Amino acid sequence: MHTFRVKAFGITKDILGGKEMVIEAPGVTVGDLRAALNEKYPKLTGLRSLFIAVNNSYADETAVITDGDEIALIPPVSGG
Amino acid sequence: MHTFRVKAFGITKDILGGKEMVIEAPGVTVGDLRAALNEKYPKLTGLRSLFIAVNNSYADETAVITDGDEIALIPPVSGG
Amino acid sequence: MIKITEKPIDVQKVIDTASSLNAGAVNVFVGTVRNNAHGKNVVWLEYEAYETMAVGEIRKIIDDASHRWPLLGWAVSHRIGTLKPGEVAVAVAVSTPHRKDSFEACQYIIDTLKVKVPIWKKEVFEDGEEWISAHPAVAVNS
Amino acid sequence: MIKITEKPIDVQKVIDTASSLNAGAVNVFVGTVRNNAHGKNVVWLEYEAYETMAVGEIRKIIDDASHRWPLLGWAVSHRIGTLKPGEVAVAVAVSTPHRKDSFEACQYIIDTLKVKVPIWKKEVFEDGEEWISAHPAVAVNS
Repeated sequence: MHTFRVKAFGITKDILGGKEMVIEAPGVTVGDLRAALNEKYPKLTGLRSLFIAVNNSYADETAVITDGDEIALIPPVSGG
Repeated sequence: MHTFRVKAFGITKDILGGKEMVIEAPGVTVGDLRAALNEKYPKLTGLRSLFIAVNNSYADETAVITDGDEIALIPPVSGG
Repeated sequence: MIKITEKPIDVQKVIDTASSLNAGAVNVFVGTVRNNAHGKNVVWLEYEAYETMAVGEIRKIIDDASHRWPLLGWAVSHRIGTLKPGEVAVAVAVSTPHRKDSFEACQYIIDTLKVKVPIWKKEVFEDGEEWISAHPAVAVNS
Repeated sequence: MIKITEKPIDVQKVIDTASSLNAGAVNVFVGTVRNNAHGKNVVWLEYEAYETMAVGEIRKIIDDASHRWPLLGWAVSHRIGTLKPGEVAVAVAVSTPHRKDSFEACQYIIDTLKVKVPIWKKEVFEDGEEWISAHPAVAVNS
Protein backbone atom coordinates (compact mmCIF):
# COMPACT_ATOMS: atom_id res chain seq x y z
CA MET A 1 0.00 0.00 0.00
CA HIS A 2 1.08 3.57 -0.72
CA THR A 3 0.43 6.45 1.60
CA PHE A 4 -0.72 9.88 0.35
CA ARG A 5 -1.23 13.11 2.22
CA VAL A 6 -4.21 14.84 0.67
CA LYS A 7 -5.40 18.45 1.09
CA ALA A 8 -9.17 18.92 1.08
CA PHE A 9 -11.07 22.09 0.18
CA GLY A 10 -14.67 23.23 0.17
CA ILE A 11 -17.18 20.44 0.63
CA THR A 12 -14.46 17.77 0.53
CA LYS A 13 -13.09 19.20 3.77
CA ASP A 14 -16.49 18.45 5.34
CA ILE A 15 -16.68 14.96 3.77
CA LEU A 16 -13.17 13.93 4.79
CA GLY A 17 -13.52 15.62 8.17
CA GLY A 18 -10.40 17.72 7.95
CA LYS A 19 -8.16 20.00 5.88
CA GLU A 20 -5.53 17.33 5.35
CA MET A 21 -5.90 13.55 5.55
CA VAL A 22 -3.64 10.57 5.00
CA ILE A 23 -5.02 8.04 2.50
CA GLU A 24 -3.74 4.58 1.63
CA ALA A 25 -4.08 3.27 -1.90
CA PRO A 26 -2.86 0.11 -3.65
CA GLY A 27 -1.39 2.02 -6.64
CA VAL A 28 0.43 5.26 -7.37
CA THR A 29 -1.70 6.92 -10.05
CA VAL A 30 -4.31 9.62 -9.52
CA GLY A 31 -6.91 7.02 -10.56
CA ASP A 32 -5.73 4.65 -7.83
CA LEU A 33 -5.95 7.41 -5.25
CA ARG A 34 -9.44 8.39 -6.47
CA ALA A 35 -10.66 4.78 -6.13
CA ALA A 36 -9.34 4.57 -2.58
CA LEU A 37 -10.93 7.90 -1.69
CA ASN A 38 -14.30 6.90 -3.15
CA GLU A 39 -14.25 3.66 -1.18
CA LYS A 40 -13.38 5.33 2.10
CA TYR A 41 -15.65 8.39 1.57
CA PRO A 42 -18.60 7.33 -0.64
CA LYS A 43 -20.12 10.82 -0.40
CA LEU A 44 -17.38 12.02 -2.78
CA THR A 45 -19.14 10.16 -5.60
CA GLY A 46 -22.24 12.33 -5.10
CA LEU A 47 -20.38 15.50 -6.09
CA ARG A 48 -21.03 17.15 -9.42
CA SER A 49 -17.32 16.73 -10.18
CA LEU A 50 -14.10 16.04 -8.34
CA PHE A 51 -10.71 16.88 -9.76
CA ILE A 52 -7.43 15.94 -8.19
CA ALA A 53 -4.58 18.41 -8.37
CA VAL A 54 -0.94 17.37 -8.19
CA ASN A 55 1.59 20.10 -7.48
CA ASN A 56 -0.94 22.88 -8.06
CA SER A 57 -2.18 21.67 -11.46
CA TYR A 58 -5.17 19.60 -12.51
CA ALA A 59 -3.95 16.02 -13.02
CA ASP A 60 -5.11 13.22 -15.34
CA GLU A 61 -6.22 9.88 -13.92
CA THR A 62 -3.09 8.21 -15.28
CA ALA A 63 -0.66 10.70 -13.72
CA VAL A 64 1.81 9.04 -11.33
CA ILE A 65 2.13 10.56 -7.89
CA THR A 66 5.63 10.55 -6.43
CA ASP A 67 6.95 11.27 -2.96
CA GLY A 68 6.77 14.89 -1.99
CA ASP A 69 4.04 15.77 -4.51
CA GLU A 70 1.36 18.09 -3.17
CA ILE A 71 -2.05 16.48 -3.68
CA ALA A 72 -5.37 18.33 -3.37
CA LEU A 73 -9.05 17.54 -3.87
CA ILE A 74 -10.87 20.08 -6.05
CA PRO A 75 -14.66 19.82 -5.79
CA PRO A 76 -16.74 22.04 -8.15
CA VAL A 77 -15.29 25.53 -7.94
CA SER A 78 -17.54 28.52 -7.27
CA GLY A 79 -15.36 31.60 -7.08
CA GLY A 80 -16.26 35.06 -8.29
CA MET B 1 -36.83 85.51 -45.09
CA HIS B 2 -36.85 83.87 -41.68
CA THR B 3 -34.20 84.44 -39.07
CA PHE B 4 -32.76 81.60 -36.99
CA ARG B 5 -30.33 81.69 -34.11
CA VAL B 6 -28.09 78.61 -34.39
CA LYS B 7 -25.70 77.08 -31.81
CA ALA B 8 -22.53 75.60 -33.25
CA PHE B 9 -20.37 72.87 -31.68
CA GLY B 10 -17.10 71.15 -32.46
CA ILE B 11 -15.82 71.81 -35.94
CA THR B 12 -18.96 73.75 -36.93
CA LYS B 13 -17.96 76.38 -34.38
CA ASP B 14 -14.73 76.84 -36.35
CA ILE B 15 -16.52 76.84 -39.72
CA LEU B 16 -19.19 79.35 -38.67
CA GLY B 17 -16.67 81.40 -36.73
CA GLY B 18 -18.57 81.46 -33.46
CA LYS B 19 -20.62 79.58 -30.85
CA GLU B 20 -23.89 81.12 -31.94
CA MET B 21 -24.78 82.70 -35.31
CA VAL B 22 -27.88 84.22 -36.86
CA ILE B 23 -28.86 82.65 -40.19
CA GLU B 24 -31.48 83.78 -42.69
CA ALA B 25 -33.40 81.18 -44.69
CA PRO B 26 -36.32 81.41 -47.14
CA GLY B 27 -38.32 78.62 -45.41
CA VAL B 28 -39.04 77.32 -41.91
CA THR B 29 -38.07 73.65 -42.10
CA VAL B 30 -34.82 72.08 -40.97
CA GLY B 31 -34.13 71.35 -44.64
CA ASP B 32 -34.55 75.04 -45.54
CA LEU B 33 -32.16 76.02 -42.78
CA ARG B 34 -29.63 73.37 -43.90
CA ALA B 35 -29.71 74.70 -47.49
CA ALA B 36 -29.08 78.25 -46.30
CA LEU B 37 -26.24 77.09 -44.05
CA ASN B 38 -24.59 75.09 -46.84
CA GLU B 39 -24.77 78.08 -49.15
CA LYS B 40 -23.28 80.49 -46.64
CA TYR B 41 -20.70 78.01 -45.27
CA PRO B 42 -19.77 75.54 -48.06
CA LYS B 43 -17.24 73.81 -45.80
CA LEU B 44 -20.19 72.26 -43.92
CA THR B 45 -20.82 70.01 -46.94
CA GLY B 46 -17.35 68.48 -46.50
CA LEU B 47 -18.24 67.01 -43.11
CA ARG B 48 -18.81 63.29 -42.70
CA SER B 49 -22.31 64.13 -41.41
CA LEU B 50 -24.21 67.08 -40.04
CA PHE B 51 -27.34 66.71 -37.97
CA ILE B 52 -29.50 69.56 -36.84
CA ALA B 53 -31.05 69.39 -33.39
CA VAL B 54 -34.21 71.23 -32.46
CA ASN B 55 -34.97 71.60 -28.76
CA ASN B 56 -32.26 69.11 -27.77
CA SER B 57 -33.37 66.30 -30.08
CA TYR B 58 -32.20 65.21 -33.53
CA ALA B 59 -34.66 66.66 -36.07
CA ASP B 60 -35.82 65.42 -39.49
CA GLU B 61 -35.37 67.59 -42.59
CA THR B 62 -39.12 68.22 -42.74
CA ALA B 63 -39.44 69.38 -39.13
CA VAL B 64 -40.80 72.91 -38.84
CA ILE B 65 -38.86 75.34 -36.69
CA THR B 66 -40.92 77.78 -34.70
CA ASP B 67 -40.03 80.89 -32.75
CA GLY B 68 -38.16 80.16 -29.55
CA ASP B 69 -36.93 76.74 -30.66
CA GLU B 70 -33.34 75.98 -29.71
CA ILE B 71 -31.39 75.02 -32.84
CA ALA B 72 -27.96 73.39 -32.82
CA LEU B 73 -25.54 72.00 -35.39
CA ILE B 74 -24.29 68.50 -34.58
CA PRO B 75 -21.21 67.50 -36.59
CA PRO B 76 -19.95 63.89 -36.21
CA VAL B 77 -19.82 63.15 -32.49
CA SER B 78 -16.67 61.72 -30.91
CA GLY B 79 -17.30 61.40 -27.20
CA GLY B 80 -16.01 58.66 -24.95
CA MET C 1 -26.52 59.55 -12.22
CA ILE C 2 -25.73 61.33 -15.48
CA LYS C 3 -22.91 63.81 -15.21
CA ILE C 4 -21.08 66.05 -17.69
CA THR C 5 -18.28 67.65 -15.76
CA GLU C 6 -15.08 69.66 -16.08
CA LYS C 7 -13.73 68.04 -12.91
CA PRO C 8 -11.76 64.77 -12.83
CA ILE C 9 -14.07 61.74 -12.78
CA ASP C 10 -14.14 59.76 -9.55
CA VAL C 11 -14.46 56.21 -10.94
CA GLN C 12 -15.04 54.70 -7.51
CA LYS C 13 -18.01 57.03 -7.03
CA VAL C 14 -19.43 56.01 -10.42
CA ILE C 15 -19.15 52.35 -9.36
CA ASP C 16 -20.68 53.00 -5.95
CA THR C 17 -23.59 54.87 -7.54
CA ALA C 18 -24.29 51.96 -9.89
CA SER C 19 -24.00 49.26 -7.22
CA SER C 20 -26.97 47.55 -5.64
CA LEU C 21 -27.42 45.07 -2.80
CA ASN C 22 -29.55 42.93 -5.13
CA ALA C 23 -26.85 42.81 -7.79
CA GLY C 24 -24.16 40.19 -8.15
CA ALA C 25 -22.34 41.92 -10.98
CA VAL C 26 -21.07 45.37 -11.80
CA ASN C 27 -19.45 46.10 -15.14
CA VAL C 28 -17.51 49.28 -15.57
CA PHE C 29 -16.05 50.85 -18.68
CA VAL C 30 -13.44 53.55 -18.30
CA GLY C 31 -12.34 55.48 -21.38
CA THR C 32 -8.95 57.09 -20.97
CA VAL C 33 -6.90 59.47 -23.10
CA ARG C 34 -4.24 57.61 -25.05
CA ASN C 35 -0.81 59.15 -25.42
CA ASN C 36 -0.84 58.43 -29.15
CA ALA C 37 -3.21 58.39 -32.13
CA HIS C 38 -2.52 57.71 -35.82
CA GLY C 39 1.15 57.25 -34.91
CA LYS C 40 1.46 60.75 -33.44
CA ASN C 41 1.94 61.86 -29.84
CA VAL C 42 -1.17 63.34 -28.28
CA VAL C 43 -0.31 66.38 -26.16
CA TRP C 44 -3.84 66.89 -24.89
CA LEU C 45 -7.49 66.52 -25.86
CA GLU C 46 -10.23 69.11 -25.81
CA TYR C 47 -13.71 67.77 -25.07
CA GLU C 48 -16.79 69.84 -25.73
CA ALA C 49 -20.43 68.93 -25.10
CA TYR C 50 -23.85 70.27 -25.97
CA GLU C 51 -24.67 69.64 -22.35
CA THR C 52 -28.47 69.77 -22.15
CA MET C 53 -28.87 67.55 -25.23
CA ALA C 54 -26.04 65.22 -24.14
CA VAL C 55 -27.77 64.55 -20.83
CA GLY C 56 -31.05 63.91 -22.66
CA GLU C 57 -29.46 61.52 -25.16
CA ILE C 58 -27.68 59.59 -22.39
CA ARG C 59 -31.01 59.30 -20.59
CA LYS C 60 -32.60 57.80 -23.72
CA ILE C 61 -29.76 55.26 -23.97
CA ILE C 62 -30.20 54.27 -20.32
CA ASP C 63 -33.97 53.93 -20.85
CA ASP C 64 -33.36 51.66 -23.84
CA ALA C 65 -30.82 49.59 -21.88
CA SER C 66 -33.25 49.28 -18.97
CA HIS C 67 -35.80 47.71 -21.30
CA ARG C 68 -33.29 45.21 -22.66
CA TRP C 69 -31.41 44.19 -19.51
CA PRO C 70 -32.40 43.97 -15.83
CA LEU C 71 -30.42 47.00 -14.68
CA LEU C 72 -30.38 47.41 -10.92
CA GLY C 73 -28.18 50.49 -10.94
CA TRP C 74 -26.21 52.60 -13.39
CA ALA C 75 -24.10 55.73 -13.67
CA VAL C 76 -22.55 57.63 -16.57
CA SER C 77 -20.00 60.39 -16.15
CA HIS C 78 -18.32 62.22 -19.04
CA ARG C 79 -15.58 64.77 -18.66
CA ILE C 80 -15.24 67.91 -20.80
CA GLY C 81 -12.49 70.50 -21.12
CA THR C 82 -8.78 69.83 -21.42
CA LEU C 83 -7.58 66.27 -20.73
CA LYS C 84 -4.04 64.94 -20.72
CA PRO C 85 -2.99 61.35 -21.60
CA GLY C 86 -3.97 58.90 -18.88
CA GLU C 87 -6.92 60.96 -17.65
CA VAL C 88 -10.42 59.49 -17.56
CA ALA C 89 -12.73 60.87 -20.26
CA VAL C 90 -15.77 58.70 -19.55
CA ALA C 91 -16.92 56.14 -17.01
CA VAL C 92 -19.98 53.93 -17.39
CA ALA C 93 -21.09 51.47 -14.71
CA VAL C 94 -24.10 49.17 -14.53
CA SER C 95 -25.15 46.52 -12.07
CA THR C 96 -27.31 43.50 -12.82
CA PRO C 97 -28.19 40.28 -10.97
CA HIS C 98 -25.84 38.21 -13.19
CA ARG C 99 -22.63 39.02 -14.97
CA LYS C 100 -23.42 38.40 -18.65
CA ASP C 101 -26.09 41.11 -18.60
CA SER C 102 -23.70 43.57 -16.98
CA PHE C 103 -21.17 43.18 -19.80
CA GLU C 104 -23.81 43.46 -22.53
CA ALA C 105 -25.58 46.47 -21.03
CA CYS C 106 -22.38 48.38 -20.32
CA GLN C 107 -21.08 47.76 -23.84
CA TYR C 108 -24.40 48.82 -25.36
CA ILE C 109 -24.35 52.06 -23.39
CA ILE C 110 -20.80 53.08 -24.31
CA ASP C 111 -21.18 51.95 -27.95
CA THR C 112 -24.39 53.98 -28.34
CA LEU C 113 -23.00 56.95 -26.42
CA LYS C 114 -20.17 57.15 -28.93
CA VAL C 115 -22.52 57.47 -31.91
CA LYS C 116 -25.45 59.42 -30.47
CA VAL C 117 -24.38 61.77 -27.71
CA PRO C 118 -23.34 65.30 -28.76
CA ILE C 119 -19.83 65.37 -27.36
CA TRP C 120 -16.80 66.19 -29.48
CA LYS C 121 -13.10 65.81 -29.02
CA LYS C 122 -10.22 67.59 -30.65
CA GLU C 123 -6.82 65.93 -30.55
CA VAL C 124 -3.97 68.34 -30.09
CA PHE C 125 -0.64 67.05 -31.43
CA GLU C 126 2.76 68.67 -31.31
CA ASP C 127 2.27 69.94 -34.87
CA GLY C 128 -1.44 70.62 -35.16
CA GLU C 129 -4.93 69.71 -34.03
CA GLU C 130 -7.94 67.86 -35.38
CA TRP C 131 -11.63 67.42 -34.55
CA ILE C 132 -11.98 63.62 -34.45
CA SER C 133 -14.17 61.96 -37.10
CA ALA C 134 -15.35 65.30 -38.50
CA HIS C 135 -14.30 64.56 -42.08
CA PRO C 136 -14.56 61.43 -44.20
CA ALA C 137 -11.55 59.16 -43.64
CA VAL C 138 -8.78 59.93 -46.11
CA ALA C 139 -6.90 56.97 -47.56
CA VAL C 140 -3.26 56.98 -46.48
CA ASN C 141 -1.85 56.99 -50.00
CA SER C 142 -4.24 59.43 -51.62
CA MET D 1 -1.27 41.87 -10.06
CA ILE D 2 -2.89 38.66 -8.86
CA LYS D 3 -4.14 38.84 -5.31
CA ILE D 4 -6.06 36.46 -3.05
CA THR D 5 -6.80 38.40 0.11
CA GLU D 6 -8.83 38.42 3.31
CA LYS D 7 -8.92 42.21 3.26
CA PRO D 8 -11.60 44.27 1.47
CA ILE D 9 -10.77 44.76 -2.21
CA ASP D 10 -9.81 48.28 -3.25
CA VAL D 11 -11.46 48.42 -6.69
CA GLN D 12 -9.83 51.75 -7.56
CA LYS D 13 -6.42 50.20 -6.94
CA VAL D 14 -7.29 47.24 -9.18
CA ILE D 15 -8.25 49.72 -11.93
CA ASP D 16 -5.13 51.82 -11.42
CA THR D 17 -2.93 48.72 -11.60
CA ALA D 18 -4.53 47.67 -14.90
CA SER D 19 -4.39 51.12 -16.49
CA SER D 20 -1.80 52.15 -19.07
CA LEU D 21 -0.91 55.39 -20.80
CA ASN D 22 -1.07 53.55 -24.13
CA ALA D 23 -4.60 52.28 -23.45
CA GLY D 24 -7.82 53.97 -24.41
CA ALA D 25 -10.08 51.48 -22.66
CA VAL D 26 -10.31 49.83 -19.28
CA ASN D 27 -12.99 47.27 -18.57
CA VAL D 28 -13.67 46.27 -15.01
CA PHE D 29 -15.82 43.50 -13.62
CA VAL D 30 -16.79 43.63 -9.98
CA GLY D 31 -18.52 40.61 -8.45
CA THR D 32 -20.48 41.47 -5.34
CA VAL D 33 -22.33 39.40 -2.76
CA ARG D 34 -26.06 39.41 -3.44
CA ASN D 35 -28.45 39.65 -0.53
CA ASN D 36 -30.50 36.77 -1.92
CA ALA D 37 -30.09 33.45 -3.72
CA HIS D 38 -32.68 30.84 -4.74
CA GLY D 39 -35.33 33.05 -3.11
CA LYS D 40 -33.65 32.97 0.30
CA ASN D 41 -31.88 35.73 2.21
CA VAL D 42 -28.12 35.39 2.26
CA VAL D 43 -26.73 36.23 5.68
CA TRP D 44 -23.11 35.91 4.67
CA LEU D 45 -20.78 33.98 2.35
CA GLU D 46 -17.65 32.04 3.20
CA TYR D 47 -14.97 32.01 0.50
CA GLU D 48 -12.10 29.56 0.61
CA ALA D 49 -9.20 29.24 -1.82
CA TYR D 50 -6.41 26.79 -2.55
CA GLU D 51 -4.21 29.82 -2.74
CA THR D 52 -1.02 28.64 -4.46
CA MET D 53 -2.97 26.81 -7.16
CA ALA D 54 -5.52 29.63 -7.51
CA VAL D 55 -2.74 32.12 -8.24
CA GLY D 56 -1.23 29.71 -10.78
CA GLU D 57 -4.56 29.10 -12.54
CA ILE D 58 -5.30 32.84 -12.71
CA ARG D 59 -1.85 33.35 -14.22
CA LYS D 60 -2.64 30.75 -16.92
CA ILE D 61 -5.91 32.55 -17.71
CA ILE D 62 -4.11 35.89 -18.03
CA ASP D 63 -1.47 34.27 -20.26
CA ASP D 64 -4.22 32.88 -22.51
CA ALA D 65 -6.00 36.25 -22.61
CA SER D 66 -2.72 38.00 -23.46
CA HIS D 67 -2.38 35.80 -26.51
CA ARG D 68 -5.92 36.52 -27.68
CA TRP D 69 -6.22 40.25 -26.97
CA PRO D 70 -3.71 43.12 -26.88
CA LEU D 71 -3.67 43.52 -23.09
CA LEU D 72 -1.72 46.56 -21.96
CA GLY D 73 -2.45 46.04 -18.28
CA TRP D 74 -4.48 43.78 -16.03
CA ALA D 75 -5.24 43.00 -12.40
CA VAL D 76 -7.26 40.31 -10.64
CA SER D 77 -8.13 40.43 -6.97
CA HIS D 78 -10.25 37.82 -5.19
CA ARG D 79 -11.36 38.03 -1.62
CA ILE D 80 -11.60 35.07 0.76
CA GLY D 81 -13.08 34.68 4.24
CA THR D 82 -16.44 35.97 5.43
CA LEU D 83 -18.28 38.41 3.15
CA LYS D 84 -21.58 40.18 3.77
CA PRO D 85 -24.08 41.24 1.08
CA GLY D 86 -22.82 44.20 -0.93
CA GLU D 87 -19.14 43.40 -0.37
CA VAL D 88 -16.81 42.88 -3.32
CA ALA D 89 -15.80 39.23 -3.85
CA VAL D 90 -13.77 39.66 -7.02
CA ALA D 91 -12.50 42.48 -9.22
CA VAL D 92 -10.98 41.99 -12.68
CA ALA D 93 -9.63 44.89 -14.74
CA VAL D 94 -7.92 44.94 -18.12
CA SER D 95 -6.78 47.75 -20.37
CA THR D 96 -6.46 47.59 -24.15
CA PRO D 97 -5.96 50.16 -26.92
CA HIS D 98 -9.63 49.94 -27.97
CA ARG D 99 -12.81 49.19 -26.08
CA LYS D 100 -14.20 46.06 -27.75
CA ASP D 101 -11.11 44.08 -26.77
CA SER D 102 -11.37 45.29 -23.18
CA PHE D 103 -14.91 43.92 -22.86
CA GLU D 104 -14.05 40.59 -24.48
CA ALA D 105 -10.85 40.03 -22.51
CA CYS D 106 -12.41 40.95 -19.16
CA GLN D 107 -15.39 38.68 -19.78
CA TYR D 108 -13.10 35.82 -20.82
CA ILE D 109 -11.06 36.18 -17.65
CA ILE D 110 -14.02 36.21 -15.24
CA ASP D 111 -15.88 33.44 -17.14
CA THR D 112 -12.80 31.21 -17.08
CA LEU D 113 -11.94 32.09 -13.49
CA LYS D 114 -15.36 30.86 -12.45
CA VAL D 115 -14.83 27.39 -13.96
CA LYS D 116 -11.11 26.82 -13.45
CA VAL D 117 -9.79 28.58 -10.37
CA PRO D 118 -9.90 26.60 -7.09
CA ILE D 119 -12.00 28.95 -4.99
CA TRP D 120 -15.19 27.88 -3.25
CA LYS D 121 -18.07 29.68 -1.67
CA LYS D 122 -20.55 28.56 0.92
CA GLU D 123 -23.80 30.49 1.21
CA VAL D 124 -25.03 30.86 4.74
CA PHE D 125 -28.79 31.39 5.01
CA GLU D 126 -30.91 31.99 8.08
CA ASP D 127 -31.80 28.29 8.16
CA GLY D 128 -28.73 26.52 6.85
CA GLU D 129 -25.69 26.64 4.61
CA GLU D 130 -24.57 25.21 1.30
CA TRP D 131 -21.36 24.86 -0.72
CA ILE D 132 -22.35 26.36 -4.09
CA SER D 133 -22.48 24.03 -7.11
CA ALA D 134 -21.06 21.09 -5.16
CA HIS D 135 -23.90 18.71 -6.00
CA PRO D 136 -25.81 18.08 -9.21
CA ALA D 137 -28.75 20.49 -9.54
CA VAL D 138 -31.90 19.02 -8.03
CA ALA D 139 -35.16 19.60 -9.91
CA VAL D 140 -37.51 21.80 -7.90
CA ASN D 141 -40.37 19.28 -7.83
CA SER D 142 -38.37 16.11 -7.25
